[in-house]
Parts: sequence; structure tokens; C-alpha cells
Amino acid sequence: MSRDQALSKDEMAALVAKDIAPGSFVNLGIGQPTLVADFLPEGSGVVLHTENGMLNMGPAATEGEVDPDLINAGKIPVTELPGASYFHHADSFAMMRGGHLDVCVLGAFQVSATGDLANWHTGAPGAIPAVGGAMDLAIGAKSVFVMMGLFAKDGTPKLVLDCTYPLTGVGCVDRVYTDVATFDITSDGVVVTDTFGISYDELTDRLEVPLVRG
Amino acid sequence: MSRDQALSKDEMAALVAKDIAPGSFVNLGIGQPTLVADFLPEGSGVVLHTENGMLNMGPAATEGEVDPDLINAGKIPVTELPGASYFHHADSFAMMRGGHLDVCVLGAFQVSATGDLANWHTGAPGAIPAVGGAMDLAIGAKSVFVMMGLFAKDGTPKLVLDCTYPLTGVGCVDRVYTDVATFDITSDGVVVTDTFGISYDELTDRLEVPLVRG
Amino acid sequence: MRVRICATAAEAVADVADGATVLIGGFGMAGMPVQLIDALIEQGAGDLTVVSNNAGNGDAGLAALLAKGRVRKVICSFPRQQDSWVFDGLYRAGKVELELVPQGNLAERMRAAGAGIGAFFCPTGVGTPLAEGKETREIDGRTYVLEYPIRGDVALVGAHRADRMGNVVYRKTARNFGPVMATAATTTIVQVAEVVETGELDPEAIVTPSIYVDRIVTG
Amino acid sequence: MRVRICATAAEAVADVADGATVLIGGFGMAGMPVQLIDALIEQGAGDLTVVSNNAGNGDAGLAALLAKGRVRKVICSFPRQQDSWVFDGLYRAGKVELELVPQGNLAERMRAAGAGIGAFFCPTGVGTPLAEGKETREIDGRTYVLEYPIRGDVALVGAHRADRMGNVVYRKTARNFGPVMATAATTTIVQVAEVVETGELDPEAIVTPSIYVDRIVTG
Repeated sequence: MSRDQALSKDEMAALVAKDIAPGSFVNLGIGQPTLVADFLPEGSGVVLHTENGMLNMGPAATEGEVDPDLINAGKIPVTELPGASYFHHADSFAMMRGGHLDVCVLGAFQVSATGDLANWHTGAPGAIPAVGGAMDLAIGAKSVFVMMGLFAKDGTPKLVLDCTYPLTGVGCVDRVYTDVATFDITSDGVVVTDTFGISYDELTDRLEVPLVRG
Repeated sequence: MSRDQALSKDEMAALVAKDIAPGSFVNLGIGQPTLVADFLPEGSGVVLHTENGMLNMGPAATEGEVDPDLINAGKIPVTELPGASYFHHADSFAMMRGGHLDVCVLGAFQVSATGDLANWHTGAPGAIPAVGGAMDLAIGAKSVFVMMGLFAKDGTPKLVLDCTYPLTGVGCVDRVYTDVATFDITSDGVVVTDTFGISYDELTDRLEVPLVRG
Repeated sequence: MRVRICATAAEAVADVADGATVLIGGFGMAGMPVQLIDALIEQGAGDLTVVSNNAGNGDAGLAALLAKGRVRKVICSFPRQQDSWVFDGLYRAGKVELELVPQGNLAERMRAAGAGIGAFFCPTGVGTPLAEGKETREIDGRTYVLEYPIRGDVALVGAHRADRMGNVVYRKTARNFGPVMATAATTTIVQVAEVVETGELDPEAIVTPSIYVDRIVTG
Repeated sequence: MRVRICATAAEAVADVADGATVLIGGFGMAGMPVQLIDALIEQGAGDLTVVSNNAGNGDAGLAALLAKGRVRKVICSFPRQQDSWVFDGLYRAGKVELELVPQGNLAERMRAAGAGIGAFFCPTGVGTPLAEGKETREIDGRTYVLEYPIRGDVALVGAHRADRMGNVVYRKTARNFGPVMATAATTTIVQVAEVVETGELDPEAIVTPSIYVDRIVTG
């Protein structure tokens, strides 16, 4: 679907949603990845996990539905779908860390050419670190998808040879969805699987990471 | 209650029951220790644990009550008391191994002067070993009580300097109830706390273990 | 991936391969997936490693699987029982290998497999023949043995009810090893008395969430 | 030992000692034992180590405990939030120590404490700053970090209902850390919305069995 315009956040989310197989068990990270839920097709049977102890989480609660005991990992009130189940935190993270989730979708500051992920801490002096479940998610799911803009505001790429930010996980990212291109991180290198509003040549020019044409 | 006659199995069980504080959480091993349940006073609030996943187990099921899904660790049909709960094997053994049971009562082949326990395997050639939950129980409870005859059929003592049978646990036994005497295993030695139908002198004569008069 | 509701136990176990490690639930007969074991015997896979609390009772179920010579190795806590004559005979004849594991280690090692734990320092068995040759370490004044996960290719679990999504509940002490085995196997097959509509099980009382269940069959 | 049903939260926390490690349940406000924290503030114990997922929100609850200067150290996974100004200020002023722990490690380390596990090889955090200086080991081709138990002197847990024996159930995602914390502390104090008669809770649906509960108070 290569095209001549960059993707909006919704379009990126739709693209991720299309790559999630029906019936998958999926954890959507806080922030942009949450958008993916809106683009899962009706009847896909995709089951959403939230690490604070629930499977088959439903959409965000509307005003009349808010229940303070029913929130997602971002502490947003959510709803319960038929077939939902609840479990405690150790069981929930055992589920993640034991490799039972099919897909998790995460935001990122940086992804390296070998799939290292940096998404929890800028390392800036004075910044208070907070990690939450990011490190558990990064290493746990069968497939880890990252959604991010390919370039930072100052134009520097976020797909890099080596992460300069503190790592969340080593070699854990499988696929990267950005506004201008999608990438598979493979043992043969970083494969460009699609481009949007950028040419392959411009991409290779702007990234230090060696690319493989998909 | 020192007296001039050895204890019957029921009397031993009654003695153990008297030493279990009201409200204790208790696991009674297979065999003789099971008798202890019959001597817990009405309203003691003692809660019985069975390692196959239940707290507040009731007495053995009578004929009309038998439910094949409700058995104890000895695979005997039992009943459920109000306030019972069920959990899976990993949770059940976490409960034992994490030190949450107040007391467990076990049978034994041998107990050593330092509280080593041998109760799972005779080590006889050709014998098929089976351990079940014995090793987990031995190291898990806050207090481990042993019930056994003090002497084997051939007259050799079962309270010994060092166990000759394969060990179940090291230094884990706190108290030993036998037909002719009771003992506390302490850091100051083996203390005789009571005798039944045997004199203290005869006891010291027949055991190699150095004894302390309680 | 989505659970498959199988029409027969035969369909549910059709792809169990020779050489597989099969986790079999149950403690005594409570929670024993009898139909699945019978179907596995019929199916014919051999050279199996079986992980189960016991090593078969009487002549049916696991005992029958053993009697057919399909089992290379048994990993269990309590093989010797009054009615374990099939295992006893094979073991004495050197025809089946035994790894004897304390019951709590059996459960915790499968939990570790399901939870992504690489190994754990365990208080059970220290100083006993079952810890011989194993790595030990003193931590905070107590000695522990290092124990490793037990993973299954397949888990055969007996349970009470499932919904159409694959959420499972058990009954009383028949819960026993089922929930941990379901987490520890690549493919988990659950035999239930009844399949109910999704939404009929209380979300607070589901013991094995659908993520751990691959196939369901009513037995 | 038998559970004590306390008339007030003050009675329930009366003996928390200076220097105690206090496990505090809740994820955001879900499962937060607000009355127990308020009572602890009133009670006055200081020099505390607090283990909780977050480090306080707004000015109430854990944030108020921090503001009073009662907390020496926080062990948590996610201190920084939009409304964590109390913690932020103390941390920047060097007035509170922080041990940052990945959320899954926080839960599993408390589970280990409750389950008698001496330490475990954990897949999370390998190669990151949060594993720096920790022992690692390669097992079956994967690298793990060795993590140790987190034990509490006291656990303060928010739950839904308890029976008079001390069995506890939770509501929806308010379950979160409560069940593991209840297993990991010497004294577990549970705040519930309602105490019901023994026998009224479904034995199949009890999440925290009475053995883990020392005191109950209705909040």
C-alpha cells in the first residue's frame, strides 16, 4: 500500500490492527498503541489483555459506565466484554513473561537495528524514572510491534544503530510501524516493508541503519 | 501427665490435638496423623489444609456424601466445612513452602537428635521410591510435629543420632510424640517432655541420643 | 489463538507426536482427563515423557498408556500406590525411566515454565537424595536447591466447565494440577463436563483464562 | 492464627512499628486501602519502607504519608505520574530513596516471598539499567537476571468482601496486587466494603484464603 503521503496516527493504528491475526491475545501499551483497538474489525475475536489483571477488556467506559474498580493499565476506566476474566498481578505478569500473549504493541523513543527497545526513560538528568510494565511487555509477547514517528522533532531518526536512551529490552522488537515506513527486524537485517510519502532512497539517506528492500 | 502405661494411637493423637492452638492452620499427614482431627475440640477453629488444594477440609465423607472431586491428600473422600476454599497445586504448595501453616503433623521412620526427618523411603533395594508432598511439608510449616512409635518392631529406637534412612528434610522436626515419651528438639538438645510407662532412666538406657530432662 | 471446540477426544489429541512431553492433570481420579488419555492410547503416539502426580492406577487411563509401552519416562511425585502394579512392573523390568520430584517442586517447576522463570532457588529437598548433584545456595542463612522449569508439548487437563471462548473452571479438589499444566504446555487440551455460552462463567471465578486453552472437548 | 475483625482502621494498624516495610495494595485508586493508609498516618509510624506500584497520587493516601515525612524508601514500578508532585518533590530534594522495579518483578518478588522461593532467574530487565550489578545467567540460550524476594512486615490491602473467617474476594481490576501482598507480609490487614457470614462466599471463587489474613476492617 506504498503511497505518497505520511500516515496519520489513526492510519498507523489501522495498519497495525490489520496485521493482528483474528483470535490473537494482545496487549496495547499506554498512549498511541491504545488507538489500535478502534481498528480491530468486528468479530475479529482479538482478546485484549491489560497487565493490571484482566483479559477481554472492552472499550473505554462512557460516562454512565465508569466503575472505579475497572480500569486499564493507563488507569482509564474501561469496560468488560463477555468472556472476560480477572486475575492478580503475579498471574497477569506470569501470563506476559511466560510468552502467552501473541502480540504487544508499544510506543518507543528509539529502536535499534537489532531490535533493542528504548521506551521508558530519557535518561535526562533530574528526570524521575518510571518503568511500569514496559520491560515485562518488551520481553514477553510472541511478537512485539512498535508504533512511533520515524523522526524526532529535530529530524534525528528514532530507528538507530544503537539506542542512546536507556534500554527497555534487548533484541525484542519484531516490527516497527512509523508514519513514513514500516520495518521488519530480522536476523538478516532491517527490512523495509512499506513506505508512505518517502522514497526508499531518501529513507536510506536519512537513516544510518543499513536497510534491506522488502 | 506422665503415667505408667504406653499410649494408644488414639491417646497420642489426643495429645497432639491438645498442643495445637485454637485457630491454627494445620496439615495432617497421611496415616496416623489423620487421627488427630478426631480429637480437636469443638469450636477450636483449627483449619485443616490438604495439599491437593483446599483449606477448611471437613471429616471423611460418609457413604451418601462421597464426591469424587472432593478428596484429601490420601485420596480419601472428604467433606467441606463452611469457609472452605479451593486453589491449585502451585498455590497450595506455595502456602506450605512459604511457611504459612502453623503446624504439620507427620509420621516418621526416624528422627535425628538435630531434627532431621526420614519418612519417605526405606532405601531398601528394589523399593520404588515415592515422595509426594512429604519434603514440602517437612520444610514448610512453622512447627513440625512427628508421631511415631519410639521403637521399631525389632526394638531399635527410631529417635537416633543420625538417620540411616534417606532424609526427607534437615533439622526440620520441632516435637516428637511417641507411645512412651514426648520430646522437644531444641538447640540445647533433645528434651524429654513427658513419659508414659517408661522411666527416664530406661529411656536414656535405650536411646543413644543424649537426652535433657524437661 | 482462538480455542477449538473439538467434536471428539480423538480429534483433540490427533497431532500428539512421538517423543512428546505430555502433562497429565489429576490427583488420583479427581481431575483425571480419562477420555483424553483413552484417545491418546487409541491415537498411538509413543516414546512419551509423561508428567503427572502419580504413575497410573489400576489398569485404565495412564496405567493403560504405560501398559501399551508408549511411555519412555515418567516424571511424578508418587508412583508407588496400592494399585500401581502396571508402573511397578515396568519400572522393575527397567522398561520405564522415573524422575521422582517432590510434589511442590512438580507444581512450581511447571508454574515456572508457564511464567517465564528460568530457574528458582527452592527450599524443598535440601540435604535429601532428591537434591543430590543439584546446585545449592545459601540465601539469608537458609539453603536452597536450584530447580528448573518443566515444560510440556501437550497438557491434558480434566476440568468442570468451559465457555465457548475457552475460559475454564474446575470443581473442588479436582482443580489440583490442571491450572498450572495449562500454563506450561505448548498445546493445552481440556476435557470438561459441559461447554457453556461465553459470558455464563463468572469473570471473578475463572481459574484458567482462555489464553491458556487451545482445545476443548466435552467428556 | 484466627483472623481479628477490627472495629476501626486505627485498631487494625495500631502496632505498625517505626522502620517497618509496608506493602500497600492498589493500582491507581483501584484496590487502594485508603482508610488503612489514613489510619497509619494518624498512628504515626515513621522511617517506613513502602512497597506499592505507584508513589502516591494527589495529596491524599500514600502521598499524604510521604508528605508527613514518614517514608524513608519507596519500592515501586511507576512513581512518576501527572499528580505525583509530593513524591517528585521529596525525591528531587533527596528526602526519599527510590528502588525502581519493573512491575512484573515487583509482583513476582512478592510472590516469591510468600511462596518460600529464595531467588529466581527472571527474563525481565536483562541488559537494562535496572539489572545493572545483578547476577545474570544464561539458561537454555536465554539470559536471565537473578531477583530476590520482597517481604513485608505489614500488608495493607483493599478488597471487596471478607467472611468472618478471613477469606477475601476482590472486585474486577481492583484485585491487582492485593493477593500477592497478602502472602508476602508477616501481618496482613485487609480493608473490605463488607464482612459476610462464613459460608456466604463461593469456595471456588475465594481469591485470598483466610490463612493469609490477620485482620479485617470494613472501610
